[in-house]
Amino acid sequence: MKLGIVQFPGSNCDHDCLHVVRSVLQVEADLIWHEATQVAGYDALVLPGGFSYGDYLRSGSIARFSPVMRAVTDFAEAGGLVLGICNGFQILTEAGLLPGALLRNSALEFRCGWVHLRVESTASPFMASYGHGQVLRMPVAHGDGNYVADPDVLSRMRDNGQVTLRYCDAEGNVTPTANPNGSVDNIAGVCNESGNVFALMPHPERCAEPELGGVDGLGIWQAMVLALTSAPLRV
Amino acid sequence: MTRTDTAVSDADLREVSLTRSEYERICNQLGRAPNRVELGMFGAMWSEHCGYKNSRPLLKLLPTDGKHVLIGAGEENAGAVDIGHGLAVVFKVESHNHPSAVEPFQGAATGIGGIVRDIFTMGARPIALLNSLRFGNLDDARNRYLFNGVVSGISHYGNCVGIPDVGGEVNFASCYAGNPLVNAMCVGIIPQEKLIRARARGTGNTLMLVGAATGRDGIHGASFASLDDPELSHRGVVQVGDPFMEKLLIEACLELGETDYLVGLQDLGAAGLTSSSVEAAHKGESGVDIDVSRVPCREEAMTPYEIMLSESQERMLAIVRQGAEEDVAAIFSRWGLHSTVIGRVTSDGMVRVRNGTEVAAEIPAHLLADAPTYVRNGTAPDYLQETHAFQPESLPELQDYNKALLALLASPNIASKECVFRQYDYSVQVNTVQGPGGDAAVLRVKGTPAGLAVTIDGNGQYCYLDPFGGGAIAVAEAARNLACVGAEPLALTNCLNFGNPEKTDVYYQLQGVIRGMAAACEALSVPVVSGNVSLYNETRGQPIYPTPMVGMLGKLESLQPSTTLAFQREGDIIALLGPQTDHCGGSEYVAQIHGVVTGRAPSIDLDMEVRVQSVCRQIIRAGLISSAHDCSQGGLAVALAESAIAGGVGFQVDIPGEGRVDSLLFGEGQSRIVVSLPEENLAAVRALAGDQGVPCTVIGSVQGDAVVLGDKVSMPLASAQRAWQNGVAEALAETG
Amino acid sequence: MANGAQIGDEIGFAVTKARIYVTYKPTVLDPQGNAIQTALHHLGFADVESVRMGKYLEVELHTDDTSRAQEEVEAMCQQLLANPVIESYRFDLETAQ
Amino acid sequence: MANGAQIGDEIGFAVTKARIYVTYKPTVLDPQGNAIQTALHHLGFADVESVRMGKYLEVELHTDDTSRAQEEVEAMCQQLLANPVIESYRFDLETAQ
Ligand SMILES: Nc1ncnc2c1ncn2[C@@H]1O[C@H](COP(=O)(O)OP(=O)(O)O)[C@@H](O)[C@H]1O
Ligand SMILES: [Mg+2]
Repeated sequence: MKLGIVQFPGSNCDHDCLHVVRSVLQVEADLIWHEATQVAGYDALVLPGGFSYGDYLRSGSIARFSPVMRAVTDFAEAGGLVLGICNGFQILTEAGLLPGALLRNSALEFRCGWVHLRVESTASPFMASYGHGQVLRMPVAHGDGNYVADPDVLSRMRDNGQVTLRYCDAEGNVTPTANPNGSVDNIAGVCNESGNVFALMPHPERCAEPELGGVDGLGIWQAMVLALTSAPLRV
Repeated sequence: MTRTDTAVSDADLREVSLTRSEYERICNQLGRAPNRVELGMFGAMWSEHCGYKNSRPLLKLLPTDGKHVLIGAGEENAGAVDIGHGLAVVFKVESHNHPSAVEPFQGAATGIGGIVRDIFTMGARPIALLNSLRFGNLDDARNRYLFNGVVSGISHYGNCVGIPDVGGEVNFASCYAGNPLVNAMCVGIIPQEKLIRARARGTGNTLMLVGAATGRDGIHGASFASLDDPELSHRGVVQVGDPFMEKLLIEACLELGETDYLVGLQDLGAAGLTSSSVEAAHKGESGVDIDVSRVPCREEAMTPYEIMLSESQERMLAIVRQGAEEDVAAIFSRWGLHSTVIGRVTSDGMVRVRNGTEVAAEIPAHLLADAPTYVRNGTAPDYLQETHAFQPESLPELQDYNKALLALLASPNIASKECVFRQYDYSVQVNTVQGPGGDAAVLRVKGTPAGLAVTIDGNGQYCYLDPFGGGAIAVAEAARNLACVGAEPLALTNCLNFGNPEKTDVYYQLQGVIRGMAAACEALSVPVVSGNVSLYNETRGQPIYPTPMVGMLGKLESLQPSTTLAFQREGDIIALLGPQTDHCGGSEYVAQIHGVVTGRAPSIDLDMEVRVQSVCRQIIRAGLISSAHDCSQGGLAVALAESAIAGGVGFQVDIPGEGRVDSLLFGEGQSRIVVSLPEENLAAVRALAGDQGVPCTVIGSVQGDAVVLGDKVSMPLASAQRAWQNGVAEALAETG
Repeated sequence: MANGAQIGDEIGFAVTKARIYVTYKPTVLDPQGNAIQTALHHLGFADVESVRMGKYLEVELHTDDTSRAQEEVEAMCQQLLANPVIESYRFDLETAQ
Repeated sequence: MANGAQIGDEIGFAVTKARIYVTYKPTVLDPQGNAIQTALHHLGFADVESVRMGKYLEVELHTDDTSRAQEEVEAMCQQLLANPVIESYRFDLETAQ
């Protein structure tokens, strides 16, 4: 089994993801250069956090045109697992692989810190390690995490169980004060209709080892590996 | 050789910030009058910023040797220390005060860019940023604008390049109103054998310029930093940073460091191509021949003078093996970077600048590199008589200690800085074990059991009241902060922010502070491996407080057991390590509650300091204590409250010591650390402290949800928490 | 257009709309413009010679006194909307009853 | 104005300059605009009724074929410069010889 972590110019969580997959999960992984035109040989793909192309126009807007994104799109359409984290989330929405868009945080400031998340749906394979309603604790670090989508799109997403994670307080209550960025409905993570493309603003790679203050992110990585072991999705 | 003084006017000299006698010295050494390009190059290299004219003789007082030192102060772009496991840590602090005063966002952002380049130019991967900031008081709209702009500029640049900003400090005092301080520190890590030097060696090797195209940015930036009141004069030197380009440069240069194509690498900072080529040639004991017509320019018709002095950001000079140019260009180009061959290494020791076929400048590198130095006479500032005469007894007794504690907790100097550091990505790179908010940040070192601790500290108020003592305290406090997380200090970097050194009282301050720092470095066995000097920090003739910032690196053999400042559990005993004093001079309490900055700064017994720190490290390593936090601004009462707030649990403490209660509670006596521990460990802690002659006084216990200090202070923890948490936000929300 | 249709809609209220453009001075590096230019080239827009990026603000003022509005907007730009050290600005006004 | 003077300066080169305005759709909340509005009120500009903030781009195209430029800029906006989920755009063109 091998995971591919896409490296865009300006990615800066690429090595963090590589570290977690290799050293914590003990699973093989490579960086995939953004100019690659195919992703054959990888069982799942990760679009890591960072500031691809400086995020100079809109976050993720230039990276979505990287040559590799065509291959990522084909991979996703064939049912391959694609995980987007932070900037990866922004790139996936810009590329139309996930609905909605991510605007400037409502406080107009970058926000770094720990947040609580409630698991809203376990429909996606990425959520298989968690229970419905479970409260997770993860770090966030972003300036553009304010999720928006048209009302009809949102209601379709809710019906399909695509709203995967929402910001909440330590007890699991979804409140405005628990929302770090102004996201509609406190949305922190969403997946596509078939559940194989999933992205979130928080950083599961930053909470996969106890010395870093928590391990609640590990479940996402483990679920990915589990899904690949039980039903290989190689395309 | 005859020389006529009329060849160059006073105005010409002013433009390049050279004195008439310096000009004469240049003519004599050169054996002729310099042309305009050459004069500009001398002006930049002999500026305070590049040439350390006033500070170099004083910097020699600082100890620079130590068993961990791999590259010492002044040798390279940054110092390097051995942290074991075959690894070196490279670190340095730098100021960007003057640009930030006119364009806070971009000024601070480009400051980050500059210090980061100093680190990866040595081949090291930058793994942490810290920053130390000073502003005027937040009741003024301009100061709020500067504060917000600087913080968001740091956030913008640091986050984009993916280096965690794990610590720093922010303080406010009216002397910084026209002249904020923006000091940034960067820490990098590298296998020792891969350290890259900034040297031009090997005749025939090639100079390649990579990164941003050159514009007319910041011409005279280096000399700009040597003038007071920059706001009025050199507005044009402010630049826009490009963190994306910087990120590409980091990755490409680190990749290049893995090859054997590189001979040397040097960033372009102050004085741009001039300083980088001169330093590379001088340190490599060779010469360089540069053709400015090959330098890619962003603007039309740039002259050799402008190209040599431009301070355009995000550029690097690579000295590469002859024949490897195409391979090097290919690495850069994969990262989307443009590189150009601009010259070669020569053997004649000359810095030769060509513009196509014409020679635009030709100067021996050592002449440019060896700026004249000035040893001046310092005289004690007049104000010291008055401040030293101050009698703390003259202060009115406090009526309401609760109110005073709440006011201190809410004062922007003491209150939580979370509203600042939550704008910095402090967890990227997955090494952050303790982020901002504690006494020191702790990072793991992947692949080893070891940890690194880093901090940056300075107290201008103390240095103003007592330059020597304040200098010593700056070093001692940084080391104490490391001790509180159990780390052994290895080395320090520093940034000396002062007024105009040509004034005798400012020179006195500079001299005193450096001597004090040196004394503390000796006592604590912490050498200085790098630093930066920022002089001429004045507004309308008024200097800032003498403000040295000390950035210190420490090592933890193991991340376990780990200690923070937070009280851990009810029932723990609270003890004070170190002597209790009733001194309140120079304290935040006197400044905030009584509105005066006066008295003597706290005194420091360096010998006691060393032993207190050693005991603190020992009891942390032995796993005996639950928390440790040093007493600094706000004294014992504030230290206790901060530990309680962080732990979410209250305390009951009897005020230790004798004397005035306000001084006992809020005085800033040095060498004190508040620890909490399970009662059963008390005997062991006492024994270890006793062995080293360190007082260890049980003062109370962790309990309940109230803050209780004798019969003077009693309040719900929630009230203390609220005051402390919202202090800065409330000060910012003021409109005025 | 966003807001465009709203001018003069509020009957009885005099509104002056300012359209303000803030850009870096021509000599100042524009990293965003450069990144966008590169991206446009990659997308095949080979004709693109230069891209500069700036801010665009639409400010509605409750006044029909154009010369007063002119002064106010000028002051806003100088005090808040642009930093004359690196940016320049221009604006146009449109008054509707 | 930034770059303004350069149009047509390059003799013999035909340049079309596009001025592109990208703004949030009216339904999308504009927190930046709101923050600026608050700041302007604090500064004493009590007249300010609303502020919307957007992006302003100046793109120079190496062509004098306006209808071709029109098509190209339209395509740039659709593909890259605006995100149709949240933004709308408009632009004007100016051709100089
Ligand atoms: N206050 C100081 N203490 C120790 N070393 C210093 C100090 N100031 C400057 N240095 C050292 O002098 C050298 C030149 O510094 P600087 O001119 O700031 O370098 P750069 O050109 O890389 O910015 C560096 O090695 C730096 O660490
Ligand atoms: Mg340097």
